[in-house]
Amino acid sequence: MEYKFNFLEQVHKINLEKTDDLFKVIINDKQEYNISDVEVESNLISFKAEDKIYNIYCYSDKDKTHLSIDGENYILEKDKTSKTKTGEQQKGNSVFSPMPGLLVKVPVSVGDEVKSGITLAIVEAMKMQNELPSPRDGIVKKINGKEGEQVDALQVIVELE
Amino acid sequence: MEYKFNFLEQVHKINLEKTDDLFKVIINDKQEYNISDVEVESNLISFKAEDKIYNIYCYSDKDKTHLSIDGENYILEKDKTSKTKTGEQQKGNSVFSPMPGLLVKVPVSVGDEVKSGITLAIVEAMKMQNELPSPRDGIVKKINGKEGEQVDALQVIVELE
Amino acid sequence: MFKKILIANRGEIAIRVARACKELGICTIGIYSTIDKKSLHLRFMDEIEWIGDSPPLSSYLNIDAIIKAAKQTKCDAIHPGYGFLAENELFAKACEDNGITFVGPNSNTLNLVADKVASRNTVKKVSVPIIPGMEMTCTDLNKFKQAAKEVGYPVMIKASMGGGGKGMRVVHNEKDLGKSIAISQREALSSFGDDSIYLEKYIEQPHHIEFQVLRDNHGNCIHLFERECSIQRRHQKIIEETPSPVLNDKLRIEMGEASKKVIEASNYTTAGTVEFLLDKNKKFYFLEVNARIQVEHPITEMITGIDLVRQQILIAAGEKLSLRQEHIKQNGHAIETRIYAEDPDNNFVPSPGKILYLSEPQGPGIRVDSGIYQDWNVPPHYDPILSKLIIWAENRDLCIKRTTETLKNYIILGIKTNIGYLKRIIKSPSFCRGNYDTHFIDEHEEKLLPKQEKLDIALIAGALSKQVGFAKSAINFQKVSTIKSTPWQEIGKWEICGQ
Amino acid sequence: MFKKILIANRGEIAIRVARACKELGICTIGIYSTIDKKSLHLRFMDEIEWIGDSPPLSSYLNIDAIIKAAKQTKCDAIHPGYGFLAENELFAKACEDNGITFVGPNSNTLNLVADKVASRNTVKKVSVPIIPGMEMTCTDLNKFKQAAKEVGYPVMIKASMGGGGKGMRVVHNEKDLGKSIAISQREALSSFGDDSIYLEKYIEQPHHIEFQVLRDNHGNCIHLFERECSIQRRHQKIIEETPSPVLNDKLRIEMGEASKKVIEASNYTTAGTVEFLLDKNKKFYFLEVNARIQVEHPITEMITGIDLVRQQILIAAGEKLSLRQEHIKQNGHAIETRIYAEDPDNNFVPSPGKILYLSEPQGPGIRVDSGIYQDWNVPPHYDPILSKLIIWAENRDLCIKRTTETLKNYIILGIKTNIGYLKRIIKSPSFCRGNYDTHFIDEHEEKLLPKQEKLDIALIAGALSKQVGFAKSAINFQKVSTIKSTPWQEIGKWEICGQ
Repeated sequence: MEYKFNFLEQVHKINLEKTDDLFKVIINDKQEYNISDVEVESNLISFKAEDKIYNIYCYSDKDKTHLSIDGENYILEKDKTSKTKTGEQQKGNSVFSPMPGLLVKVPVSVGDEVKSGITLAIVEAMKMQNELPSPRDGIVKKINGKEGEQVDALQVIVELE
Repeated sequence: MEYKFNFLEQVHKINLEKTDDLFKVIINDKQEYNISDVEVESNLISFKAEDKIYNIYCYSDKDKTHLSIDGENYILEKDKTSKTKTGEQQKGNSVFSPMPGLLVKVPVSVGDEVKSGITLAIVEAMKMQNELPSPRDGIVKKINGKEGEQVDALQVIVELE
Repeated sequence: MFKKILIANRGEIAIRVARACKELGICTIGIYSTIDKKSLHLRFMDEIEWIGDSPPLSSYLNIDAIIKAAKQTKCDAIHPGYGFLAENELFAKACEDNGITFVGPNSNTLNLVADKVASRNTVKKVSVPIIPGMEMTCTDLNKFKQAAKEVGYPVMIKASMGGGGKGMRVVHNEKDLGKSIAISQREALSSFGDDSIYLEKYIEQPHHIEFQVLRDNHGNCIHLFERECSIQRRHQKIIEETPSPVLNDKLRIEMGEASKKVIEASNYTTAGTVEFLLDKNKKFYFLEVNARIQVEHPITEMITGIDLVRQQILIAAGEKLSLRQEHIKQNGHAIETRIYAEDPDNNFVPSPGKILYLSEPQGPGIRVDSGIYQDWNVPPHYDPILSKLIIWAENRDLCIKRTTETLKNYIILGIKTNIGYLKRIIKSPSFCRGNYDTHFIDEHEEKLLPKQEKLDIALIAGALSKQVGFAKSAINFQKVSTIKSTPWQEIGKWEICGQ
Repeated sequence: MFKKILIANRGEIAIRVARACKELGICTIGIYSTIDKKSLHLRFMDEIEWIGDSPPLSSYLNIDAIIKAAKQTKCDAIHPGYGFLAENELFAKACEDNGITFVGPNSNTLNLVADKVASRNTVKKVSVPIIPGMEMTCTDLNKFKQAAKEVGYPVMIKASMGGGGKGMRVVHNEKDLGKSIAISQREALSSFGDDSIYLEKYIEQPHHIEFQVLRDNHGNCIHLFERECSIQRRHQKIIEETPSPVLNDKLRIEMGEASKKVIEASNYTTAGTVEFLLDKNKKFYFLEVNARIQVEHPITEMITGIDLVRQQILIAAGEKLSLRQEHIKQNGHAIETRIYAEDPDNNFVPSPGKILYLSEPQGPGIRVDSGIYQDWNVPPHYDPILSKLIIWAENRDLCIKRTTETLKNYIILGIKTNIGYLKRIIKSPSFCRGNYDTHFIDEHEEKLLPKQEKLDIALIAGALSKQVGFAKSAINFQKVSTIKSTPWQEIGKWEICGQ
């Protein structure tokens, strides 16, 4: 059985092969592991990998698998091989809010010429203000949202021409 | 909407009537309550009854509703109006184990004449031994289970003629 | 220091010991029976070993299997916890024979303190008062009859290897003696793997007060004050507190010194408990030594700040006790309530089964030593203890209030538990006044029955949950669009559907 | 004593205060904004009142609405918690004008300690050293420029009503001054409902050390020793410990006495904190008085055994302080780690959202002051604090080990948290040696990045969970009949299906 996960923008391939009580796992066609003693109980998955026991808390939803290993969390995303639009936007033509929050200020107007790095919007969430910088030099094409309004996570606030 | 629950062998009838933000509740055609501010969040149900707030933890499965109110648990059972066979048995013709456990001893044999109150079986669970007394005078008709075997909750162990 | 310790137990105490090991940098080896494959304690172990089928005799009382597991995993020590093999000299001996350190006193000392008669003679020599009773364990009914006659009824039958009330029976007349002996023997065998029992004069209206002691291999010995354990049902402690509301400073010092004498005279090492009965005239009698870490050890930890399991392991490893008697102080007040899977409203029938919902309390002064989790199936094979709620507060009044409030917020649904019962005890006027002896439970039986005061509220909640459960299934079809900008709100917010 | 207290806050601190009230037999009135309708704190209240829409200015900063709620429910006192209106003199004044006791100092004292300049002059008079800075708050950029020149760059801009790092900015040169002032003002307004700011000389490489003080209306005053709060990110404390690893007994006594002088000179009552900076030459400067119960108050409670919120309420009710300075001892060591909904691996972006799975740690020495539950949606409108993990142990080494182990068992899935980040700090050699100042976070930025050492294990677990999730859905069709006698086992037991 082959699984693919996206972690920090990288795709990882996991091959699971079951033989008797063991799983043989190959990660990215390279790293091999022998996994035994697999147990699952509601939100805990435990197994032995190379003689070490792991107890891993786990929650899977549609798109993501959330894991906690020794206090460190990992979020594995379902691999969608085609690059998302958001990813594109981030790199080039717009500024979006990384989290839901309050749009505090948009210090530019449509038609303004802006330099790379200049603040295009300030979003506040959980009492912290975050300045969203322009990804490049350009001209402001469109502004979505008004000062004082709530914005969604990943909502595009300022688009560049 | 009418609901019926069985609690400690008694059937209770609850009438719920919704009017705007309120529920009017009548219990067993007598006691009336005005219920407001009903909120439900996964396993918590909260409401205001006669100006007092209740936060009640709740789990419902097929047959039972488990509730915890101020540290006291209530288990409401779905009302099955026809009396269960178990209930009958308990009163008259047999001895059953109240909980799952180990059948330690059956000090009687088929055909034995027994007096009311005499021990017909000893069941051990969680390190405690429980002596199950005969419900009446009678003659042992059948013994289900052997010493040293596990028994289920409500499993009839000794039947009387 | 040890590199690897096998923890020969399950449930909350196995976890408690694992914590102490981890803090000492020691690897933990857990063991489990078939039915315990998914038990919580295994999550705290670096390695785990299956040691047998579910019945205790096949697994947690199976000396060979446990020793084999310890050797296989190259453990240098075994911590037995409480119950099971904790005070079994054969087990300690098997450890010794296999070059594994038993975290507890050595097998000779275990033998001595287990032999209550020898133990009594030892104690007598150091002038600590004892309860009159039999001079040896036996199975001969006639000897029991004779001994009972000598000390006078009522008498108490006890398991030699006993503890926790298992195998104990009070007998009021000769007629009942035979039957009680038989029951005690069966319970003793099944609980401790040894059916030796003996008999003792039964002290009426006593307080059960015990002293925690630590003693190292170099002869250093301290006590860590008392625990009041008089709230018992069938000789099984269910609530413990410290300081005891009935001791005064003079008595406390006397009994503390007596405890140390007992421990020293037995050449006892690591952590132990000296149990006393205190009669209504505040005269105390040595009862027995509990040669293990006890269920109720946390209340001592709370008021002294000393980690007893850590000390136990340090001493077993041969270290010198760094604590001095004059530095041990009683700070504030602590109460432990034991959470059991049982039905107090139905003659305390055990209640194994699936935990459908669990919410354990937390906050200032609250410690939960727990062995359970939501969705776990509590097995019927073992002791019904689920967890222990230990509350600390500045004084006894506050501690009682905090315990009451906290029990209200300890939610276990799916199985029956004694939480409500514990709350009723804690709230009872006699307990609040600190005016109780070991007969408290019997004397208050009626008063401790559930009042079902909130039945109407329960019925309303039950009906609402059904009604709303219906509405809940419709939530997928209902879009909440008013607060567009906060998507998580859409997931979480929903209202009762109208009729 | 009060009969009813309105708790003008949310989250863990509202629950903390409610506990103290309940233990004093006081009824608790909770308030909530629209989005907080299902927040955990409401479960600890005897009555609840809606006070406005979700944004803080409409609700938790809405003085009129809160006073109205208090009057409607006939409260005799209001406890403000921390943040929001906790140090707002207008709020205290509104309480006074409406005959409601504000649990905190009176509005005059709040005015004095909020006015950092007046406060500094007061402190100067009693010979406690202060940091050079502006003599008044203002909005005039030129005055800021002038003051900055006088004390020399770098300078620190601070919110007058501030606390918790909100509105604070270090400025290294005149060019950045204007912008920083603007940001500070905005943050101050949104956090405290007041945009007054001022400027102070910035002390480099300092330790942030504060002393907890209690003072009653009768002039009795004690301190409860220090808290070391130098682990800060953007002037926001994230880990605190006590005792401080850098204080010696002499300095501790000096600073403790200085704290009391400051509090007495300000005629301050109830619970307060005197903040100091300690420079590398162990010279200390008065920084400010925090006129509230603080986020980090539990570590003081853990080592002194004093319930600070209880004391605060008792004092507000006019009672005399029953504690004496000579009875307050530092017992053991305590560390608090603040659990935030933020993504430390991505520039600490806030991470509101749904908590899909939650397992909070418990056991010896572990206290969790929490404001969350599984399935709850953490709203984006408020401070990202979710809970506080407070660990007590006999000494610092053990406390660090226990904190590390406990963070590993603090499981929050669904939103990003700083738990892994906190663990990395606690485990860092500088922290373990006790060798850190307020620049620790900046200096260790690289080292504190996640290593993703267990990525392979995560990928394996992810794949297995998918595989097994598939098997799980088949469980309903699969009867387990081998162990017929234990029905719950049938529900719980299931095995990985073969391929």
